[in-house]
Amino acid sequence: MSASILGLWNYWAVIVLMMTGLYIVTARDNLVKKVMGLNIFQVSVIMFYVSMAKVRGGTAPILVEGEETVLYSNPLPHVLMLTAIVVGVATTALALALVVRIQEAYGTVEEDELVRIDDDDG
Amino acid sequence: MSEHLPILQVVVPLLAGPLCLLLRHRLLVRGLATAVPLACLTIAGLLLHRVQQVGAISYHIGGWAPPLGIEYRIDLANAYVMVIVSAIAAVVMPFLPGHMGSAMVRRREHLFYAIFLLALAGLLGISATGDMFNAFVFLEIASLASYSLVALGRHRRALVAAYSYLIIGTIGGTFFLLGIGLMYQMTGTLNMVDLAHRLPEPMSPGTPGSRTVLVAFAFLAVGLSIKLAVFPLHQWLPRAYAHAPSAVSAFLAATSTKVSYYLLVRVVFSLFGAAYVFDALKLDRLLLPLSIVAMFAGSTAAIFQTDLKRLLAYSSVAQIGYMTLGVSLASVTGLTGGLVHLFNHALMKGGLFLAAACYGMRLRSSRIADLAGAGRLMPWTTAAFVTGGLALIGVPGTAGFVSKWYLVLAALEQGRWLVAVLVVASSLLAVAYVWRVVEVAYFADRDAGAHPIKEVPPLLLVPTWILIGATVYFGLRTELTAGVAEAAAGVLWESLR
Amino acid sequence: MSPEQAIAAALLVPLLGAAGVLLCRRRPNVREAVTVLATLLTFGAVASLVPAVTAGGRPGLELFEVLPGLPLAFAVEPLGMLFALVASGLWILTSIYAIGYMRSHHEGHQTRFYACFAVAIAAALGIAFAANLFTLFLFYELLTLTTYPLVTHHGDERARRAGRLYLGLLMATSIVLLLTAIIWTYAVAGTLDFRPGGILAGRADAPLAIVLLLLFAFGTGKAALMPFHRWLPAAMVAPTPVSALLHAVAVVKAGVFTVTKIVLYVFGLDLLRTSGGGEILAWVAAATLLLAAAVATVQDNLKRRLAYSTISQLAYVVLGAALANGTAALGGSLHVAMHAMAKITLFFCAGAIAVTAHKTEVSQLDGIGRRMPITCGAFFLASLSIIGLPPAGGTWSKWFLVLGAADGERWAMVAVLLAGSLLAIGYLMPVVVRAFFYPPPAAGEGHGEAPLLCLLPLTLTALGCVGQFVFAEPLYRLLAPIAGM
Amino acid sequence: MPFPVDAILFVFLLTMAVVIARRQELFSAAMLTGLFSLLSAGLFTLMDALDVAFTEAAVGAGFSTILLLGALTRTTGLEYQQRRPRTRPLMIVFSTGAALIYGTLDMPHFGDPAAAIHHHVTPDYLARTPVEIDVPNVVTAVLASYRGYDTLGETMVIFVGGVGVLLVLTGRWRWRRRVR
Repeated sequence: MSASILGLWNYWAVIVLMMTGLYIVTARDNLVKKVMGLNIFQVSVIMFYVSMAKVRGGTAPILVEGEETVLYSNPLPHVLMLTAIVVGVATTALALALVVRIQEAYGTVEEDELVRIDDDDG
Repeated sequence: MSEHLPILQVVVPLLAGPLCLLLRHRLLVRGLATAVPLACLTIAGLLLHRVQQVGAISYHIGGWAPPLGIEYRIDLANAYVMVIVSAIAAVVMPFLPGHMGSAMVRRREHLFYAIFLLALAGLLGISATGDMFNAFVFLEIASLASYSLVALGRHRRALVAAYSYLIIGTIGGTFFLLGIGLMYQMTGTLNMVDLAHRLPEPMSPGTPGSRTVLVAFAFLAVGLSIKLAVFPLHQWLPRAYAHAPSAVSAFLAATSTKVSYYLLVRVVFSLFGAAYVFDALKLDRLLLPLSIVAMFAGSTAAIFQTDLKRLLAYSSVAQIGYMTLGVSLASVTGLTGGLVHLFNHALMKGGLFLAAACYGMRLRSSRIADLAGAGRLMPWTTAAFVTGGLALIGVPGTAGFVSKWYLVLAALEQGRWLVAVLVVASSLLAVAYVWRVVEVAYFADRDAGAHPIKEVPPLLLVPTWILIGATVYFGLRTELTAGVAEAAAGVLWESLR
Repeated sequence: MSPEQAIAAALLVPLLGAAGVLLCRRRPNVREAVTVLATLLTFGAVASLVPAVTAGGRPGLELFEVLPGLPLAFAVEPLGMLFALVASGLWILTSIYAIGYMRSHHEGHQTRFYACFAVAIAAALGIAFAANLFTLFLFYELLTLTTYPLVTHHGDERARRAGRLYLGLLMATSIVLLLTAIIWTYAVAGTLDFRPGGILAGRADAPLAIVLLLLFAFGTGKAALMPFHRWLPAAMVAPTPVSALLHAVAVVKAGVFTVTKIVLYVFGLDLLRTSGGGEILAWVAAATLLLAAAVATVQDNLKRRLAYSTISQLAYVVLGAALANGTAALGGSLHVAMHAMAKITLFFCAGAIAVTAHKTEVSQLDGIGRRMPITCGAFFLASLSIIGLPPAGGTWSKWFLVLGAADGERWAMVAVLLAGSLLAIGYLMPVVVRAFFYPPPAAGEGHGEAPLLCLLPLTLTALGCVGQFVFAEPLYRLLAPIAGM
Repeated sequence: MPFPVDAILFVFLLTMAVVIARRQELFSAAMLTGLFSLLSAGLFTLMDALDVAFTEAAVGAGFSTILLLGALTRTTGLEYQQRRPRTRPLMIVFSTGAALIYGTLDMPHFGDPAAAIHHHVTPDYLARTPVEIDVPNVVTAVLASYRGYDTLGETMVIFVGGVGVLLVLTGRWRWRRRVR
């Protein structure tokens, strides 16, 4: 057990961060706050991948000429995460654009307010 | 040329999107946007034909062999899905300018088409790819495009619907990404074929083996279930489909959930394998009740809707239940039923939403009560709606019957007669919600003060009737649907593991 | 015309007729001419098949395979031949009657009426000629759907409620029970073709056979076995020609035809007997027979009384099939034709009285026989046929039914059959007695006989009832093979 | 035991996440979100992911924060006090988190060089890159060649996002207040 705590605590820390983000997304009413939560959630997932890539005693995967014995961290998750960051930003941008429009159309960005207004509309 | 068909299938719409922005001119853009789905349909048809002749095609993108590079892997299952997706895209195209005209400033039309084509490219990309991370990228393209399209609805509620769709969709996408990560962690690969070989075998029936693999599967399944709107993760769907522009609802309802379903089936059968998912995990014990609840809850909710598009959307929740039921029956016949229903439901729900779009154009409303008198004033649209409704019910001679046939047969083959009865019983609820509309359309009179309405132009009737006609045709001739679906189910069942 | 072409023509002509009706919607006279022409051509096509079938031929037509092993196919055998003859023959008379009725009643939506009517006939013929359960089911549902607008013809709240009940009950039974039974049969037998001797024989054990038989019997909602009979009285809100269509020409006949056909060609009489399913079904039918007849005696509304009479008489057919011997099956099948002729006469009369004298209740009919002697005379003849007395055709069918029951020494069933006839006297004869022997109400009424276009068909069908008694031999020869005679 | 920089970073990150969750002044919450990204970039650097760190710092900490602040100037700077009880989200979060932690139990330990991912596919990348691509940075090499198609997809994601934002923001149609 203690071995796994030592070996896995990094992942667990990432998971705790991730869940904080997910909590903000699901629990908060303010639409901008939700986007912030989404950001935290996505960054934590990136951390998860990057943690997988780490090799103890390894270095960044930038090849050194002539050195055969250097231990590199895994480059593939890094590649994937570069894409994931971009996806996250595109999502954030679109979400915020929607939030701005919702503010214009409803005069509020609080979810329970929106529900109330729509209900009043019938 | 022909060996590059798999990549062309996706790259053509993918590059046509940005091209719309460069062209800008309305007619040019419309021409391009009309031509591209037709080209995609041609390619998909050719691919399906090829796959039927020679079996699965593997295409190495950039010439890098998998698992190093990204592979496109076309077999019967995804060729079939791509045919549906591009056909629907081609058919809904005439609805886009007509329908959007009122809601959008004309200058923005090229943006709209760009997004639409990219949504198509995303959906085709998910279907074509044999690489999990690549699937994620295209899933996000398709999703982002869908969120934007939904936001263009006429009512301000469309914005809220799009926002909540975005939030829940992104959570789903991120779950999917986590699942990929866990799977990658255990195997070191992203390629589907490679994954299927390297995922650890379950120890023995009843023990799921590696806990990481188990959780990976759970996250993939949940993520995709969100995108697919499996009960109880469906709440985003009725809102999104009800408030999106009708043509967009037609497109999304007929393609987006279908592609998610395909990917789910691919993950369940090709990656993890039926032995793992059903023998070791007993997923059917969870999915089967959920599917049945979805069938009943969705249809019941549909009965009580006052808005036509919401009614159709809730009906989609129920119909997705039929599709997942096909998976959970855990047999080739069941999977055939699910895949056939994927095709048939795309046709009928697409056709029904197009009919709703026709109504929307003339009535400027989607309230059911406003359909009064439509049976006489818009006879062709209403006839299309009724035929589509009959297909939803599963009346023999329509495509819906074929789906139901396979699902009930699969249930009875396993001696689950209760499931069989529930499947047929749930179609009675479909009778109820379809008939609510029929009665209003045919037996109620339009208010004297209401604005006059007339039939929509042929440009819109023809695509609607292509889909509705197809539901009848494929209710009688099933070589192309049930035949291919059965073969595809066989391929998936046998596949890779 | 080759038999294949005749089958195709019989199915297509009504459909083309419907299309023609829609095209000529602006010119009522042409529209009605199209209808009548279609009826005549259809009957001609159907009748042209009779010699071949009587000679023992089984002409067929296979279109294409819909699902693996399930083609859309047609094959004409005696029972289907009889039903097709009844449906297409009575369609001619009903159409003529409908023209008179709809015009003198100034009904709306007449184009829709004639078009749906024609499609319903096509569906009925599809049921009659179906070569397998799948084809039969397809046309069965089509018949439900095309008769729905007819039942809901008036479009008011009452008609809509009746339509909902009609559609709801027929759809519910057919989808939940019948479809399940069909797919189950397919799963067990691997085929759905109608074959003499049955396809389940040897493949299904007794409990399964009983379950399937009950699913089939109750699933065929059109056969109106209790407790799924409510749609039939409710559908009385429809115009009288529609009632004729429902009760005599197509709909309920399609129901009992389906049950009989399933019993004969899916189960086979042997399986029915050995599994004990026949016994259960016989009691269900007997209960329906007596209960419905009893209910009929207390109905004051004439059409409702006739409706319950129909439910009771349908149970005769089902009982004939359930008794699981050739004679009774022959009697039941014969009753399809006999009851059709008699019941259509009764409805024509009821409609004629409604159109002419605007009377719908039995208690209002005092002395009406003096003003409408032909109508009431026809009513009397048809009543004899329903009861089963000479000189009307019903005598023969009931005779064979009783004979069949006695053959199997099923004395209880003999008693049920006779009691049913007694009850029939109880609900039909008072009408005749009132019409002819009660004094008319004091206030003189200015009506005479019904319009000619109504009178003509009902006279013909009433004579037909007598004709069926005198010339029953061809029918007997046609049906003899199914009874193994 | 070396000085646990990463552990301290995690503590910082978690504190920040909690503060973001509770903070009602959205401007400062937005700034903290940016800081959160920046700190994670630091963490990425510690874990040898230099390229990811750069991108996160530029895109996550920079661009996203600007977007957030921009959105806030056009909406509201203050979040409402929430009253509704939040049991459902808590349940979701706890079950998801528990599932994930359960899933990690069979995972190779952090930094384990024997993990499967370091022995399949990746060694090929490391070995073939100098021969086939001749770029020292393997991440760049894979991004541009072996998985170049993903990069095309990534560009398209940005494109869709951009066009979507344009479409949503600039369409000047009027919403109807009622559904009909």
